[in-house]
Amino acid sequence: MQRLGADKVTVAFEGLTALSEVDLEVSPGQIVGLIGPNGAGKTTLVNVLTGFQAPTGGAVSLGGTVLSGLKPHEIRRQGVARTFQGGRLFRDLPVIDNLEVTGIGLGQSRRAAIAEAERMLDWVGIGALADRIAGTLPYTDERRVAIGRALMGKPAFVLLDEPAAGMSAAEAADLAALIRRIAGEMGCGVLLIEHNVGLVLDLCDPIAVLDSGAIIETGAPAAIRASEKVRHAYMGTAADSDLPVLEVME
Amino acid sequence: MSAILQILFDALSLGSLYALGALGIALIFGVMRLVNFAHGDVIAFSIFALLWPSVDVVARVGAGNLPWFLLIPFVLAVGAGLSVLAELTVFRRFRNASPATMMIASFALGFVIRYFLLMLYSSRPKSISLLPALSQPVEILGARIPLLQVITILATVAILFGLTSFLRRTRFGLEMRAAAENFTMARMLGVRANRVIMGAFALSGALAAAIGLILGSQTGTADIQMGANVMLMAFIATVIGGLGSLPGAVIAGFLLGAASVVMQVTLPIDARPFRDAFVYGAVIAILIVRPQGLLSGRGTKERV
Amino acid sequence: QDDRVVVGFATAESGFMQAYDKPAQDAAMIRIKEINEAGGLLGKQIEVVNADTKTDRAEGAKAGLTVIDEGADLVVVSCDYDFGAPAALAAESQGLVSFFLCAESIKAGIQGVGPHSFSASVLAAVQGATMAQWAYEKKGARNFYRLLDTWTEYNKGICDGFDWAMPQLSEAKLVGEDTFKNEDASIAAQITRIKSLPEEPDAIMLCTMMPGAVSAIKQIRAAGINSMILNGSAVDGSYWLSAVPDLSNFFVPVQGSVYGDDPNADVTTFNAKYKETTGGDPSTQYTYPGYVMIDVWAKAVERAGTTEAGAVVAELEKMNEEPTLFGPRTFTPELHHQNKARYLIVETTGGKPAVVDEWTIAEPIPVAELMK
Amino acid sequence: MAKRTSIAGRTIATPLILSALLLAFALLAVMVGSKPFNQTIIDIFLRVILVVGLYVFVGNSGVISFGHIGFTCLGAYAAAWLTMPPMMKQTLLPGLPDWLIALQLPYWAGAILAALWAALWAGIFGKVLMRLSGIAASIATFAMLAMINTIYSNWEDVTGATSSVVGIPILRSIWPFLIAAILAVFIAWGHAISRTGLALRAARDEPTAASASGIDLPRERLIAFIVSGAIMGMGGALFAHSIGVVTPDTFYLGLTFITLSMLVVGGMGSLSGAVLGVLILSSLIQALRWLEAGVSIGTSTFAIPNGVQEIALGIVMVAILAFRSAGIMGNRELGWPKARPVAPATTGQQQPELNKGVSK
Amino acid sequence: MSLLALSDVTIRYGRLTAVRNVALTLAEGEVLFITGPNGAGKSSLLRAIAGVTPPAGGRIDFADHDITGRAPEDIARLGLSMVPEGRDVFASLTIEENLMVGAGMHVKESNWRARVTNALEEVYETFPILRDRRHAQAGLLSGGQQQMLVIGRALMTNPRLVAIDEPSLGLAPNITDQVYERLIALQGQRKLTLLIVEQSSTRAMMVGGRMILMRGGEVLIDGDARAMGQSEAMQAAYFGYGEH
Ligand SMILES: Nc1ncnc2c1ncn2[C@@H]1O[C@H](COP(=O)(O)OP(=O)(O)OP(=O)(O)O)[C@@H](O)[C@H]1O
Ligand SMILES: Nc1ncnc2c1ncn2[C@@H]1O[C@H](COP(=O)(O)OP(=O)(O)OP(=O)(O)O)[C@@H](O)[C@H]1O
Ligand SMILES: CC(C)C[C@H](N)C(=O)O
Ligand SMILES: [Mg+2]
Ligand SMILES: [Mg+2]
Repeated sequence: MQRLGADKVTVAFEGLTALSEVDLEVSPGQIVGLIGPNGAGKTTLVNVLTGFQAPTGGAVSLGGTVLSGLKPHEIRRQGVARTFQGGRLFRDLPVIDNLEVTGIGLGQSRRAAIAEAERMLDWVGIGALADRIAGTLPYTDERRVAIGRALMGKPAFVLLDEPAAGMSAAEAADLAALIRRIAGEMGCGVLLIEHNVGLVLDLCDPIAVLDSGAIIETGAPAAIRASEKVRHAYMGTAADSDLPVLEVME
Repeated sequence: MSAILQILFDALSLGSLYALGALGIALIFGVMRLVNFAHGDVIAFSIFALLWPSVDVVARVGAGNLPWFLLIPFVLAVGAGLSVLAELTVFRRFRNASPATMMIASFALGFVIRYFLLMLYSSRPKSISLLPALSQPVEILGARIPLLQVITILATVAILFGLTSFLRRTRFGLEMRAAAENFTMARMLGVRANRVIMGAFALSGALAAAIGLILGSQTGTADIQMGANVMLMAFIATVIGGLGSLPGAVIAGFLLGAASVVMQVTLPIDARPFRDAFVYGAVIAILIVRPQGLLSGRGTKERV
Repeated sequence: QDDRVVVGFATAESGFMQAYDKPAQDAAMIRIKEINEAGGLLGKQIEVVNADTKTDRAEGAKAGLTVIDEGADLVVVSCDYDFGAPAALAAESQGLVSFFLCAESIKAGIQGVGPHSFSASVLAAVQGATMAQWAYEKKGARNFYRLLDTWTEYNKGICDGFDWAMPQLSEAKLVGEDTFKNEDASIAAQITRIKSLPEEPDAIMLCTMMPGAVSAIKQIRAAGINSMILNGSAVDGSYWLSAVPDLSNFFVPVQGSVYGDDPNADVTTFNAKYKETTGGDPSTQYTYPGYVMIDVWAKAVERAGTTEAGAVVAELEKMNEEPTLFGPRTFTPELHHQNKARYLIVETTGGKPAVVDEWTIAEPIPVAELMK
Repeated sequence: MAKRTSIAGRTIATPLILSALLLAFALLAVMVGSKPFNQTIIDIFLRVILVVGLYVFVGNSGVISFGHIGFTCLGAYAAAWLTMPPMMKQTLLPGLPDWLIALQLPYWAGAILAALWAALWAGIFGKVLMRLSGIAASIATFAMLAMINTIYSNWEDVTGATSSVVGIPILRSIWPFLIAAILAVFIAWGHAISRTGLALRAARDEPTAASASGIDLPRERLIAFIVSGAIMGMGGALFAHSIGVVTPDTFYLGLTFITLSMLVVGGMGSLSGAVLGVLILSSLIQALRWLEAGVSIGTSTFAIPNGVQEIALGIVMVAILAFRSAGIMGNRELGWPKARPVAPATTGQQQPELNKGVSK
Repeated sequence: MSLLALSDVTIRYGRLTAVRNVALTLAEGEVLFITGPNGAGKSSLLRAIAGVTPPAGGRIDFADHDITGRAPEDIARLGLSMVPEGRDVFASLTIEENLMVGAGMHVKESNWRARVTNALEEVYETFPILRDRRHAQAGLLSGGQQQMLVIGRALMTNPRLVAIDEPSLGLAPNITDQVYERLIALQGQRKLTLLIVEQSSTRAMMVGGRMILMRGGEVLIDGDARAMGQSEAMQAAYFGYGEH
């Protein structure tokens, strides 16, 4: 079975080591969580996995093939997709075209890409928005477009960088359901970065915790919730608050 | 030895012209992401302001007869004034426009200034005697260098340091850079951004006028086109120097000047007319190797 | 059509060429007025139509077509070959005679535009050759330096003439050469090359034109180089001399003098007339070819008895040393331009230009040489 | 959701309307029947070709190119080399290879080869330049233009240097120019709706996301560069045939800026904008000229100060951009009138008056 | 006397009305949460208050001045500090320079320098990571670090009212805690008035204070945050959203 893996990945910027010898693996159908304080290196890791950042040490591989050194578009064509922390939609284009572009990037004809884009929009639940200009969408819908765009061509892996940021609890719950379907129905391996701890604890297994560029803990949700280290480095009140982190989630 | 020194001075003095131009352009580019194609026309305008409007062949000197200690501030003020006027009447409306739109607007504005000058002065270049004392050669280490060259080089270096520390260390400089990055956000933090930008335009206009003075005294000509060439080289220097980096712009300006002089000196006579092709080839090569510029200004690399 | 005689000016009324076209056209208008006052051409008054080229080539073609549409028998085009050619070609394709106001490239004629095209001025090469020969013979210049501004064909023409003349001057030596561009803000590097010569050359052949010429001259003098500077006619005029205070040892060939000291008194009379009509003195010698042009064309029309192009061209081509106010003119079926001409030499001393001599190159420059 | 019609079917209205507009201009010229007016319309068609060529690259990629007029220069000289009488070439351009001197093609064959020649060089330059983006790319394209200009201005034997090359057959008929302009419009349309066109437009504002979508940006840009280079080359060839002379200076900064201005004023991201920009600005220029000439009739010619019309043109351009910073058309295209809801734009101004007859 | 008063404020983008006749007052020292689903008009309302998007109708008073249609910098100088949605750091400036921009406008005051040093110190204490990287370029920071920076920067202006659009966006839970602790502390010490937009009502219920719920450009509910958390109206308002 093909796995997406980071092997001793190190990234050093001038005067700062963003990642040091990080190992991480995602298998198809699995939802792996990645949490950690701000600046821990989560986004940097996603950048390394998708070719936007060259590691100063270590390697990234997909099954047997080494991905490091490939350009982002080449890695995407190998079946590793991602979303961005800031959305990064093609703001001037209609929603449908946002998805179609990825189809084209993967070598489909326009006709085929449109057909898939339509199906995909329905699948992520925003079929009705196909003709809206992406830049005018509300936040939540933007996130769905971004996810739909990443899912074009059925990638083997998709890396989601804070997809629930700015969402209300109800919206986050809908998103959680969608992510489950990505792993379940599509058989996609998901790497989920989120600060909505409830969402991560609910969805992911295993969960890796990154702090100052190093993995400090990996394990099942219960173990993470219980970990003193994680609580100290990251959780704050979220861990012991009485309030449900996801109000409306069962 | 003195020949090499002479070449060095040639390179430096041509480079200073480009560098001064690059500073003026970089300043406005930094503030508004505006490639100001009217800069060259501000250069020309500042010099024509020394002449009375007349379409006669012979220039009718007006303010050009002032003593140097009045003449220089006058020209600088004209440049600054015109530039501020351009900001108020035109560029202010383009704060949120795309760079392409602003560029074409500045081009259209330059067009208006140019034809306005043409209307007042006709298309024939006017001859003027500006600061004639500067045409005397001086001896430096055995090389005879026109005084003007020496002054140009010194002035450029002084302006560079003055301007950089002004932008680095003063509140005005900080506010200018902040407004450059995100106009609305700067205003929300209480920065009087319009004033700040106007200040940048005034500085840039004064720099243009300084170039006009140098060109005018060097060539003895007021020509509608006089700023165009310097402006192009300056624009290139701004980019290969690293957008947003004033020292980068100046270094690149000097480099371009040096490249041009050195090629002029070393190329065989048959290849000399092709000099600029080599210079531009070098520009492309630099851009390919360092697309972010020689001294990549801070903020030019965007993280994902 | 034959009830009118129409001269169409497809010239620049704005832009950079206007500085040359306007005076020459004014001079042409003076000749037209003279002819009309004397009863006209073939008994008809000459009518004039204008179209502005705006110093733009595409507009030039349009301007040419415009005056042709309005019935021009003679199409007068911009002074410069490059800017006049589109309108001249329009005339050529309609089989009409065209005259460049003052172009000095051989291509402004049969060799470029075609068999119906003429220029009223003298080839640039003649200017270069004249200056070389005169400086050698009259000033004893032996060491020459050649400084070419590669901007225009005209500039190259001057240096070509200089190159043609040099081998015939037995003791003359080319001690160095260089090029620059008219728009170069600084020619310091070129000047450094001159200064690094073991000794200052006797004369610098400066093949350039406005506006870069002023800058080059000023920089040469500012660097302390005092050699004779030889030029083409393009730098004639005193309007720019204030830029180089006290300029001396500076020589320009001209077809007629604007300084009031032309040996031919009629030229001074013309200057007065010009001032009367336009309100100003002629500023450069490029005023004069406009007058010559109408003069020779009108003569050819009278002799042919018609404005029909073929006949007029035939008459023009018969002209051999045809006297005009500004020196004799010769046209042949091979050349519609002057490859030999009498030039006045103007020397500027202490900022004051004055005619000091007159020179005609010994033999015409061969057409083959000009086409190299 | 309603079944989508094919993309071509949905968007074909744009080139058809634009062609009809161009045809109307041509018919107007025929009806007026004056030579200079005919020439004016020819000029407009030439600019349409050039601006549309520019649009193919600039509009779709968002990279401002100062270099495209270089391809026009290449095309114009290629046309000269291919269509001048061998006699003229022998004397004016003796440095050309003998086979080329001997060759004399009809203008249309010359134009096709000129387009290919320009495309070839676009490919060569593009291979290097398309790695750049943003303003660095713009400067590099300018450097390319300046190189071409310097070489063509000095390569005496092959280009005649700065001197005008004459002897190029002159076309005074309007139809070849009309056909070429329509051809350019259709090529640009075809490119815009192609996979490459869409990929480029997506990458215009979000290159990062585009590469995360599998788009090979340098490659897509290169394709656009070559296609637009070909159109510019064809435009150059016809330019040469329209006035019968070529000089390097014709194809330098002046033309670069006027074409860029027309594109931006029309609306940089829109093919309709490219065409309308030319038609509107050219008509304006012409109208100003007539106004000027009209005033000068009767009175003496030098009574009117030169340059008034240029000043007016500059002011109008600034004004148009001040009120419509994305240009007259913005990112929209002309289309059949239909009631398709246009979503509110997040940035830029509302353009309600254009919504009728305009579709995205 | 209220610090901020909105009456009948309407905001339009072209033909779209984003905020409709909203009236609202805020007393000095009060904490007000604005929640509501996507597209409710929360951000638009904040932008109107800050002077970035002038309202199409209505009137806004702040600190005894009518600020309707006034320039953002003038409003800021009256003591309103706004942290807009999305992270508007000055990417090419260093962290410290970013903070200093906010401090610039009180430069004429006598004890300015001391106050600025003090304010910097306070920001660094709240967000130590910013101190560590004070000379780093702000654009290179991680998403959450940038969020810390803009919040810190807003406090540098020594404001009377801080309006923050989604402060917790992208922040780790423990950092979100710190942000709120700091804000509440300031509110206690300096009578700082807080206007906070949060998508989720969780925080409001934890922190307490007043809360309004917007939907479709109108204020639906206005009341005590903790009480509202339980209310049915609240739930309904959110669920109503599902239909788009
Ligand atoms: N290009 C870069 N140059 C210098 N430092 C960088 C660069 N990219 C990231 N960093 C630094 O690396 C660290 C890790 O950043 P990263 O964006 O990966 O954090 P993160 O875990 O995603 O945080 P957040 O949750 O806040 O998004 C941060 O301290 C950041 O400032
Ligand atoms: N610049 C704009 N141009 C056009 N429409 C806009 C603009 N900004 C916001 N809108 C629209 O106005 C409405 C209100 O938007 P606003 O951003 O104020 O909502 P919000 O409550 O802050 O939502 P969110 O939770 O997504 O931040 C939305 O329908 C939005 O699409
Ligand atoms: C402008 C003049 C100097 C032009 C010159 N007579 C020529 O032939 O081009
Ligand atoms: Mg991150
Ligand atoms: Mg919002």
